[in-house]
Amino acid sequence: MPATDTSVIATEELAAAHRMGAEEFRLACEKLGRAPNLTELGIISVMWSEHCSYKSSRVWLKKLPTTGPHVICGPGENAGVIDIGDEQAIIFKMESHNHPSFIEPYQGAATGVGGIMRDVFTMGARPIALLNALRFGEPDHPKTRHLVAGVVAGIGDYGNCMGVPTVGGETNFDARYNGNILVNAMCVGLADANRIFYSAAAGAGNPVVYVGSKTGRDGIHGATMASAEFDDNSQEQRPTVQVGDPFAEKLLLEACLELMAEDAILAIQDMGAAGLTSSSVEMAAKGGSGIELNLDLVPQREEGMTAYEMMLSESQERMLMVLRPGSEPLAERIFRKWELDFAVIGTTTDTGHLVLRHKGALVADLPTGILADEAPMYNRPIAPKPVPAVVSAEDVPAPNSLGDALTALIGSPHLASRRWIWEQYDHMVMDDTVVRPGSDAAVVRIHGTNKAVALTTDVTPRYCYADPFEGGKQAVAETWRNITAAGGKPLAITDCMNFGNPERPEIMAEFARAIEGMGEACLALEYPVVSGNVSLYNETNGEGILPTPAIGGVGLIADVSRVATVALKPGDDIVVLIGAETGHLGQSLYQKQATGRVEGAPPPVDLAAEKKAGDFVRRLIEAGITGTVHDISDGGILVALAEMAIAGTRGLTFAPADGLAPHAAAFGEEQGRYLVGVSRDEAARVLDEAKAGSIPGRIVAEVGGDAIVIGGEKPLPVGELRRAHEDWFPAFMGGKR
Amino acid sequence: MKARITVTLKNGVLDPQGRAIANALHSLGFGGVEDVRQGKLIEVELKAADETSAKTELDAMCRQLLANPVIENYRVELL
Amino acid sequence: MKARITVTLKNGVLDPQGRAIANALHSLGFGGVEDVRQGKLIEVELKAADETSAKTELDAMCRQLLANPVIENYRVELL
Amino acid sequence: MKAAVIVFPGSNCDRDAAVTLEAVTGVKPAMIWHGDEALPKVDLIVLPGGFSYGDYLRSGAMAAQSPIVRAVKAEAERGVAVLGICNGFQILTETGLLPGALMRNSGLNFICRDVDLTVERADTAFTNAYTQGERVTIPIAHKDGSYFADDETLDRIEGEGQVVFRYATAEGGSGNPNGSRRDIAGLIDRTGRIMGLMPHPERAADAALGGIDGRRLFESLTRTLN
Ligand SMILES: Nc1ncnc2c1ncn2[C@@H]1O[C@H](COP(=O)(O)OP(=O)(O)O)[C@@H](O)[C@H]1O
Ligand SMILES: [Mg+2]
Repeated sequence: MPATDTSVIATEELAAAHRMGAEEFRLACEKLGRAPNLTELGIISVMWSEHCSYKSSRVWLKKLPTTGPHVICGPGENAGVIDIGDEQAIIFKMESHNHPSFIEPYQGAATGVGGIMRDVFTMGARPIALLNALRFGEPDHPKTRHLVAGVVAGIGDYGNCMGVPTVGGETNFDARYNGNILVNAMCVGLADANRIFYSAAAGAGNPVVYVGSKTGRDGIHGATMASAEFDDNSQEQRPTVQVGDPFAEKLLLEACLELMAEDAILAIQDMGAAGLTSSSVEMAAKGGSGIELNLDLVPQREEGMTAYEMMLSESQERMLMVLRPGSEPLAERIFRKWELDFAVIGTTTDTGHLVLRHKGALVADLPTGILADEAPMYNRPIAPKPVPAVVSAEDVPAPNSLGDALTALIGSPHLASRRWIWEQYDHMVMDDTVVRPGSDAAVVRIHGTNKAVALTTDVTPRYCYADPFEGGKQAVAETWRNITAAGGKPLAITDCMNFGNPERPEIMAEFARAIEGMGEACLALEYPVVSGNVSLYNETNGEGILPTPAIGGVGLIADVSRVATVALKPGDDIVVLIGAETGHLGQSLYQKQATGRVEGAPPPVDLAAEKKAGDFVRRLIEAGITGTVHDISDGGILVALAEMAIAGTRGLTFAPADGLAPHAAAFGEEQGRYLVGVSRDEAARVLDEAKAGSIPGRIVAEVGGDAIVIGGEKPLPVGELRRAHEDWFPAFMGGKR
Repeated sequence: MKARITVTLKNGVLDPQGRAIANALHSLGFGGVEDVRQGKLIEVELKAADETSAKTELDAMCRQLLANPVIENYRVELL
Repeated sequence: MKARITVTLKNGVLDPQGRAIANALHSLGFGGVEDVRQGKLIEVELKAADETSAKTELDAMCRQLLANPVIENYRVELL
Repeated sequence: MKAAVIVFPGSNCDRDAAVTLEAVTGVKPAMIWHGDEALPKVDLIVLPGGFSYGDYLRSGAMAAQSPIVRAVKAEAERGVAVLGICNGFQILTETGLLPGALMRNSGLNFICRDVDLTVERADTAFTNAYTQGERVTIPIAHKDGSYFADDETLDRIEGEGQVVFRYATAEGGSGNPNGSRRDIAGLIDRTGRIMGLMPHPERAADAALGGIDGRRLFESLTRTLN
């Protein structure tokens, strides 16, 4: 007779097969007062995994500022919640699905989108926008094209089917992601500020309800192998990839929102990673209660599933709820209407234990404290590497022609238009997308109102690698800047911390320093962190990814008619630069293009100057003085000007700064800067006001004609620049590059 | 030479399409339908020296492009 | 009873998926590939009194739902 | 004008259609759940965009077989106007209410973008607020929008003036985005009562979102059906 998963008592070897070290296994036995059985080991190992316990990152995450006058709920729940006035709240979060997307790009990315949407609608919000931050290996790596195609199709198909617009994101290529791509998805939802749903399941005797799709053997984590040794029937190696069903998720969304309008739900939690295990444990632990489940009642897609398999399955499109007793019939009616599974599978208790029964037997009995608050926490050693010295402009060769360099940059993989991606995403459904992808932040109107949210994701990993502290600051500041450039008041951020192996002190130092930099920026900009996610061990053969703390920012626009976009518009005669010019070429894309390397210190972020310049630009938009703003980021001023010209189909004449080497003036990546399009009359006034506020500013371009004119060089027709900018991506994906 | 490749989902892999088709067939009154799985059919017209080399080549195509071994099985038949 | 239904595009109907697969195979170096057509495979598990009634029923399923006669042909095999 | 919007599980442009209908006609449309038995008496039935029943198998195939679409067919036979947008167009071809079929885009990918259309017929219940030959800009968002019919059918529907919108491929037009035969973007049936189109006029009816060229389609209907 094959051994069952409860008759097997865990050993160190078995724990190792669950990626649990001997030390942790001993600790688990000690806390439990006995050795766990296999089911229990499975549960403990996933709850103590880095993914669920944040054991390496928690000590650092605590340092982030998470409060502010408009924060309704900070980190710790399924998503962060902020107040946008009029009793409305925005609920948002970003999450990684890196590893699954590398294995199966289409399904991995799709289920990443599905997962982040559940985090948001679990709390009572209707998702109103999606964003995605993507990092791929270098374009000519043999896997890259296939991964890009699969990831983009997966994100698109899932979001498109859900009817939630995907309005923005970012896309990088770098060899350091060859073996570990990053797929970070962000979801933004709208809720009634007085009807937010939380996951704490306080109180005993309340029904625990399972809704959504059936449970199969999907994605049973790394421990599949271990469990297979105890299963004589396992001829075929089980797939560890989850398959998404966006249609089921759409039904789940509508059904949940319908039930949320009633007074029936006491607590609710989506089943994400480690499905039933983490959802039930977290609900009980947060509520200070216990939970008892009868696994026979779990809707199952396959026959003969064991308790172990059910508890570890990562089948998608499922939720766990604790209902007010007596409301089961109402809830059941709603879920049946939407043709979803509905089952009362247990009750809350006052024991503080997670108790599982299956086929009449007690198969697990674990104190929830061990699994949640008492999970191991590490203060891992850090070994920061020295910050490289500042590279001076003279040490970066000047190009023969600024125009040629511009054309090459704007048509390079790093700066080429991402239209090929975002046209595969329905970015207009729900009829509130006021600013579409392709500008700085996307702007999505709050349905039925005159307000809007401005949304963006940003991080510059090469800066973070050179100096994680400045890089962390810069990532937060860049989202703040992009929101500001659209006319939004930045309110709060979510983060997705993608790093390598935290057991390596130099990686842990990257993490720690990035957090410190982020925290400093959050404080200075009054821009707290309300949710986030950590993805560690992004390494292959000892080579880690670039440190990538992706930041998702949300801002508020009070009057949707006062927004700005990057496109030069008919009334724009002048482009005014707001911000300082120092010609910082270290870590710039120009440096990479000219030398094949990025070196030196990244551009520093002066947070006080950042805030002053941003607040100034935002006021110009709010006052209706301009509707054309672009922040300056990758590629520097000349690239930003070209983007404005291309988007607006207008030419301009560039006036580089006096006293700087022309290539440094054109392509330096100093921070905290904006380009503002204004009429000739307004230009003088804007500059006077800037001066009065001691904010640096000057006229950097005259708008006119249909080419970009740079000194005595041959004018660059905007149409040609556009072609360079637009053609790279389709040509690359078509195999023509 | 003509070949027919069928690509099917591995056992246990969720097949939302198949399930949706089964539901639709039920509501059309085909009550006898117990399960539906959807797969792909790929017909390839191929120049090859002989059957063995054709098979080898088709197999390589499946592994490299036509099927994802993580979730799919494939079968090659020469017609 | 188990049946295999294959749904293929009619002759003369453009098959962009098939063409894309052919191109991808070429760029992977499978130069011998002359043409690719993609279709659907639908496997049905069915309770039926006998083969004839199964066939009739499967045929009805195809006509009503599984194939679109404007663009597709279908074939039913009992396994 | 009183309108009904059919809501299938998986519909996702139902609200957008309703908002636009209300904005243009001043009357809130009835939202009809696919499981509902009967349709209310209305002047216009809208089959909205989205992914009805998940759109598995073929886009619109399952919805075409649903009881509610049978009811819609019956209403159409009584002369009620039917507008199918995107997935609604796919459903109408799958039911046979409109000829042809909508296949995977020639580029295989989903495409969401503004496209230019030529108004081929400005004398229908759906388009009389446009002018014949006018070029308008309306977004598309679909993966299966490549219109197919055999030559004989194409010649017939062209001959009978059933092509209402075409993707503008001539000078300055944004071109045929999906490989549709004869650049067909929207069709009307022989009775002039049933229309389907891939572009989303309801997404081009609010100036804050960029364009209002779709609005006149609803204005035409209001004018005709009032
Ligand atoms: N993966 C993606 N999905 C959707 N939109 C994207 C994606 N990548 C880039 N974009 C869009 O392309 C535009 C340019 O992106 P990026 O260069 O990162 O902007 P910025 O420098 O202003 O942060 C933005 O509007 C952004 O939202
Ligand atoms: Mg920007």
